[in-house]
Amino acid sequence: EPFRLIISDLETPLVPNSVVDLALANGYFERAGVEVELVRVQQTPMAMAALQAGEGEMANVSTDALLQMVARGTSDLRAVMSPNKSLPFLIAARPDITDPAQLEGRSFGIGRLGSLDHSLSAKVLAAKGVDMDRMDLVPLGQPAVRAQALLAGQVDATTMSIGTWSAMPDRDSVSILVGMDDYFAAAPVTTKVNVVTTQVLGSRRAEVEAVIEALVLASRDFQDPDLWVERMVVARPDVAREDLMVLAEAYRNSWSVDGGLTREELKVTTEWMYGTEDFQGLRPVRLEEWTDFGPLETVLRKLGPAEG
Amino acid sequence: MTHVRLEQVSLAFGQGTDRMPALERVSLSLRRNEVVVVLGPSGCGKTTLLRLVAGLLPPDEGRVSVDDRPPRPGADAAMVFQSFRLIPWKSARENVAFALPHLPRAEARARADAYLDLVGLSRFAKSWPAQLSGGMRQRLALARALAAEPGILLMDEPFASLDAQSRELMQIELMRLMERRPATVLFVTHSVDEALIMADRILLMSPRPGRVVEELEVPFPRPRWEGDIRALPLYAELRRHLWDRLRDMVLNDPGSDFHGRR
Amino acid sequence: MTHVRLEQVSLAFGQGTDRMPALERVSLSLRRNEVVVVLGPSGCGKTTLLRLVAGLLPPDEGRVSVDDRPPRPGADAAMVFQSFRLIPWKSARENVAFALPHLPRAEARARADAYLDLVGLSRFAKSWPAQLSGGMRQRLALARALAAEPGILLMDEPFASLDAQSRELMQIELMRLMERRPATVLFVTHSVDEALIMADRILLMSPRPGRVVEELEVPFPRPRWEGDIRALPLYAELRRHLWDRLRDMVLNDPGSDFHGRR
Amino acid sequence: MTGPRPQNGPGRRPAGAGTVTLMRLAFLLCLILLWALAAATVPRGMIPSPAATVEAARRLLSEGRLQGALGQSLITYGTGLGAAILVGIPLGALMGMVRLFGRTVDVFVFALAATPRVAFIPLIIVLLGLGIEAKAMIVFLGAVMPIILNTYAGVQARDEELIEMARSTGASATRIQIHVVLPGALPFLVVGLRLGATIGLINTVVAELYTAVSGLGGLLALYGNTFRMAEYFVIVLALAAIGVIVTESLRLLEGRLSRWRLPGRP
Amino acid sequence: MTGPRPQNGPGRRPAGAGTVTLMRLAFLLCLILLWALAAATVPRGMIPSPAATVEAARRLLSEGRLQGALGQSLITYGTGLGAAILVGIPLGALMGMVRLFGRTVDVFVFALAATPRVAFIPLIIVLLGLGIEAKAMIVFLGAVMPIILNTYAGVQARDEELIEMARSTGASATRIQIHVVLPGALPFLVVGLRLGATIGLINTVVAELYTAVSGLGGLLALYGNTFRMAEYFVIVLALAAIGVIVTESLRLLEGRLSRWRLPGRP
Ligand SMILES: Nc1ncnc2c1ncn2[C@@H]1O[C@H](COP(=O)(O)OP(=O)(O)OP(=O)(O)O)[C@@H](O)[C@H]1O
Ligand SMILES: Nc1ncnc2c1ncn2[C@@H]1O[C@H](COP(=O)(O)OP(=O)(O)OP(=O)(O)O)[C@@H](O)[C@H]1O
Ligand SMILES: [Mg+2]
Ligand SMILES: [Mg+2]
Repeated sequence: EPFRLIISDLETPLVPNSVVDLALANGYFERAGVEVELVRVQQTPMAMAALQAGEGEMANVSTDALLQMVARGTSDLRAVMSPNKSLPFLIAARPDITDPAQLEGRSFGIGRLGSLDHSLSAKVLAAKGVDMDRMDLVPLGQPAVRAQALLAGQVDATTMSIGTWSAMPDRDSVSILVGMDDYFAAAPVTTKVNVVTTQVLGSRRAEVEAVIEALVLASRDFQDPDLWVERMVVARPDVAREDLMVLAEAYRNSWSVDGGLTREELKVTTEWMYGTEDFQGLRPVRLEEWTDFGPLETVLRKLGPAEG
Repeated sequence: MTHVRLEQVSLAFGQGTDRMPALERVSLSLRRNEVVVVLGPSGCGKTTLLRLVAGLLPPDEGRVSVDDRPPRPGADAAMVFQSFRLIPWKSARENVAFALPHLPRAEARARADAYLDLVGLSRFAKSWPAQLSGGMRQRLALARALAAEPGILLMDEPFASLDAQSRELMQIELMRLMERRPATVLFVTHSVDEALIMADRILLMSPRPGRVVEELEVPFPRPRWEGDIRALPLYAELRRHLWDRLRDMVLNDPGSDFHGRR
Repeated sequence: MTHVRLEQVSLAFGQGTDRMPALERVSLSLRRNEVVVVLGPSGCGKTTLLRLVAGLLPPDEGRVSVDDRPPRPGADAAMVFQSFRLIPWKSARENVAFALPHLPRAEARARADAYLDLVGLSRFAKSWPAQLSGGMRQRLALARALAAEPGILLMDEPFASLDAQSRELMQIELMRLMERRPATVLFVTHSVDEALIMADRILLMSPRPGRVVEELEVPFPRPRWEGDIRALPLYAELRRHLWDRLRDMVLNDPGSDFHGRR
Repeated sequence: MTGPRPQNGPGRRPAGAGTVTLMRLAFLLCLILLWALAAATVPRGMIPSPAATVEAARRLLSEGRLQGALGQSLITYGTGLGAAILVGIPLGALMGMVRLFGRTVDVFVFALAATPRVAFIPLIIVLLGLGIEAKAMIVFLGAVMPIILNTYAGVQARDEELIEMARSTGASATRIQIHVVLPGALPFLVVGLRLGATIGLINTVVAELYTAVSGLGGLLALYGNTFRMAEYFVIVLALAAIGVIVTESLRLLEGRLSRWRLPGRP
Repeated sequence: MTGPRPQNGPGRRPAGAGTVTLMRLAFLLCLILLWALAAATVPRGMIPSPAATVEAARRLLSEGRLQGALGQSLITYGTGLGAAILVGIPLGALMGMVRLFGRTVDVFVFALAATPRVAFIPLIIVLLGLGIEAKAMIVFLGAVMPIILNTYAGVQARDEELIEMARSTGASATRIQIHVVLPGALPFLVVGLRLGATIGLINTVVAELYTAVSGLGGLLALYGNTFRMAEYFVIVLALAAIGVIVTESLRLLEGRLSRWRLPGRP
């Protein structure tokens, strides 16, 4: 029976997470000796529920959700890798706002108070010397709704993922206040991880390792911007080649060529997340409670470190 | 002096092959304040005739007029329906008052109470129709039509569900009322006796399709509730005549439901 | 030989202060295949009495029994309702057949057609109730009750909406049917003449609360449709007597709706 | 199915209100037991125990969070539902009375009813922004459909004989509507309002999730995303309670207006 | 409001089917004009023009994407709606006939009806997974409510006099249900089914968004998130079209079963 991988992308995304779709489309899993089937759901909570219901063996979920669950008593989930640890976020604003300082007193769209995008934006803006508390924060939920509200002129600025941004129509009428690089510099956290249950880790460990291997190999290959663009043109015929090329350049250092999971980064991530509002009052968790480096280490031993 | 006039009125129900004539070339005219009784076998079109005069139904052919204009529902006539048609969610008093849209509230209420009293339902003014017996419902429907004090009263077997004594009482009350406040009355009944007591003129209708086959003046003096007109020889004669005509129609008319029965 | 028995039956409608007795300590018994007619003023509880015998309503006090057991709706009796109660979405034929749940389909249909013919509605077997006139609807309700061929027939003014001639025809058809296939009949009417023609025995009921105030044997020979019993001196005498009793009740009983009217 | 029992009976009361309350409590108890059982068996705290939920409710109440969110939601809900009632009943009645109009627009109403409300959200944001207007609009769109369609059906099922009688008394079209048609359509209206009230409540949550996040919908998102299932259940139960309160008050209204259907019906 | 007109009339036909079609087309044209206008004025392509939408529809059809998604969605929809009908009508009828049962459970039905379906989704996923069972369950939960509540109301509004008549003929409880109560409740049943069908369709989309993404709901999310508004509108219109087809076929059914309400009603 196939190894089911639950992801929350509805089609090949425009971010490094595209390795999952590309790996499948280009035979990486087959070559690693595992039959993979993708199960698409909309958001992390559904992915979590699906994993627990045994509707899949591995799920790509946001790290804060995983930490929340572990802190609240879930003990059988383990992160084994991260195909897309970077932060493809940016802050976009209406065209007449060109400097973050202008944002004070304006309205700013966020997912919800205390959500990850809120905390990250606060941190990024703080690094630019802008205090988010002096803005009129509008919780807007879904990323697409935030973009729509911006386009409709209902908010002055908002955070959005690079994927959302690159899909937006009429992008010229929106100015980018804070780019992706600034984001990662301000908050070097691993936002998404692939998790499996301890049970799967016990019974289907070989397949878990094969999946990791395929994804690592794919990431190493797609580091090459030309290759990525070439394959993405096939997967996403609706996106212009020029746009893909711009994105490819931007992602040059974001690929999980070594599995995307390091103790230091995870430690930073945990500490940072425990500083945000959502985590107030929660029991601190140890790394071993929610990660297992074993499979990744096995794979890396076999493959060797990435070149360059 | 003609108040209501029907000229060559025809009407059929149903569509296509189901189409069945109910009335055929019916002509009649009612003088103002005349009481005309319609007699005829079951299903011959009496109710349909009343609906035409009330303006509730337009004729297929011919012309119906009240004071030389087409009848306007509610403005000219009030009707006692054969099946009562009470509003289930209104009390007896409210049912009567409903027929008095032009009166102020208090006046409508007073008028309703007066007519409820006339039909013997004072004690049931607050009852809902579902709490009344068949005869009581019919009297309520009667009160509703009378309370409107219309120029034309259309009555479709208004006493059919009453016991003989209440029926006689109601006949007398109606005749008394018509003395005080005359109206043109078109009255459907199944009782030959009732026809003779109430009518200035009797119309005999034939079964399907309904036609007026005979008109009969009833020359008894009024008021009729004093002295017994039944004792008059003319009464017995007219009664016999009507009875025989009706019997003949029911048994021998090919349109009758009982054609050929013996 | 008693078929139906009511012992000291009382029943009131409504709750609390609205509670009003409809029947008070009514006792009566019907012999098998006897025709008993109930006469009484409007609202005196005749319909209620029939519902009790049908088993549709349990008494507050006292006992109702058919063959010494409580009545089971449908099993013992069939009823002609005063307000017809036809099923609007069934054709005339289907309405009759609905009352024959125990018969196979084809047989029910044949039986329905036979009784539709009896009441003169063969031509309207496929019509819906809304397409029938008042009298035709009543005949349909009659056919439905007769088609069940029950041991007890409960008839609530079954001919009230028929013209005099059709009424007479139906009376005769009913009497003929009872000769061929006898049944115990409890028959409510408002016509003293009808009571005398149909009844073996007449019960007189008083107004609110309903009580049986007089019982009267009607000794005319049967079959009554041959020869005119109305010509008999006894007929005139009984008629006079019943008429006077009823008149007295309607005008002078404090429970009557027309108490004190003159 | 037990057969219908004798009715319109002599002073016989229907199953008393006391029995009903008792049965409801028994049923509620069963549900709670089932819930406790589910909480114990379903893995990994996806279902909080009743005790944890009560505890969470106490906490939320003492923090004042529930009250605040409830207030926000109720304003959105009340505005949207109120507008739906004011528009839905007259529109449905008009569609029922004027046959050509009804037959012309009804397919479009069906089409609109079948279109997911989320599909309109971009449009609503453009036209109405993110505030109470936009939220009330989403509630309105959900609640108005059953109200229109039930009123429409109720008016179409009117008793033509009664209407003919009313016309014969000279009653105006409006008088006939008010005294004959709408009272006759009352059972339809009440179901329409019930469904409108429940769907409106659901749409309140949707609106709060998809335009500016706020109220009970906002809390639902918060607790759902952070896996605080006890708190999550408190919000769900609060929503269910609002639904019960609104629909039960409709029952009172219906009871008052239906006294003419004599007591004693089973 | 125009007043009610003479009816049950002599061979008089109601506003012909032709007129209705014509009026509908005129109305549709107005809507399309309005749409074109909106597309031209609303900023930044949030509303695609009718032409762009038609073009997108052609593209989706030729790619076969629409057909595939439609097939998936229809299976989910049909299963859920079918189950809702099979459960809703008998349950509603039972609640209406057995008073104590109805009064005991109805508040719980109201409560369930008022609870956002999304609240149950985690639970449904745990119990039923992400496949067709889970999706059909979500459709079922939405569609069954109006069916239950309308059937319940229809059975409660039954004509007690007719039922007494039926009892007097010795008809069994089942026979009374089938021949008297349910046909009398038909107008209620039809609205219930209409609303159930439309809500079921909406829930099909919800189900496809919140479990394993698939079908029309999946396309809706995809095009919505990536702002491909022309494609998005194609999906919305496809959903509206399904709604119209289902509700119109209910009209045919209703027409057949209501012939006894003589023609000529306005
Ligand atoms: N709405 C209708 N559709 C079809 N046929 C109808 C309709 N109304 C009446 N009819 C038919 O028209 C004829 C006349 O009906 P109408 O009610 O006028 O009779 P009637 O003289 O009042 O009879 P009755 O004394 O029995 O009340 C009947 O044969 C009846 O079947
Ligand atoms: N469901 C009810 N609720 C309250 N009161 C009722 C109900 N049914 C009948 N009554 C009352 O009981 C009394 C007897 O009614 P019933 O119908 O038996 O009279 P009836 O003798 O058949 O009269 P009629 O000859 O007018 O049909 C009446 O006063 C009536 O008001
Ligand atoms: Mg008639
Ligand atoms: Mg009676």
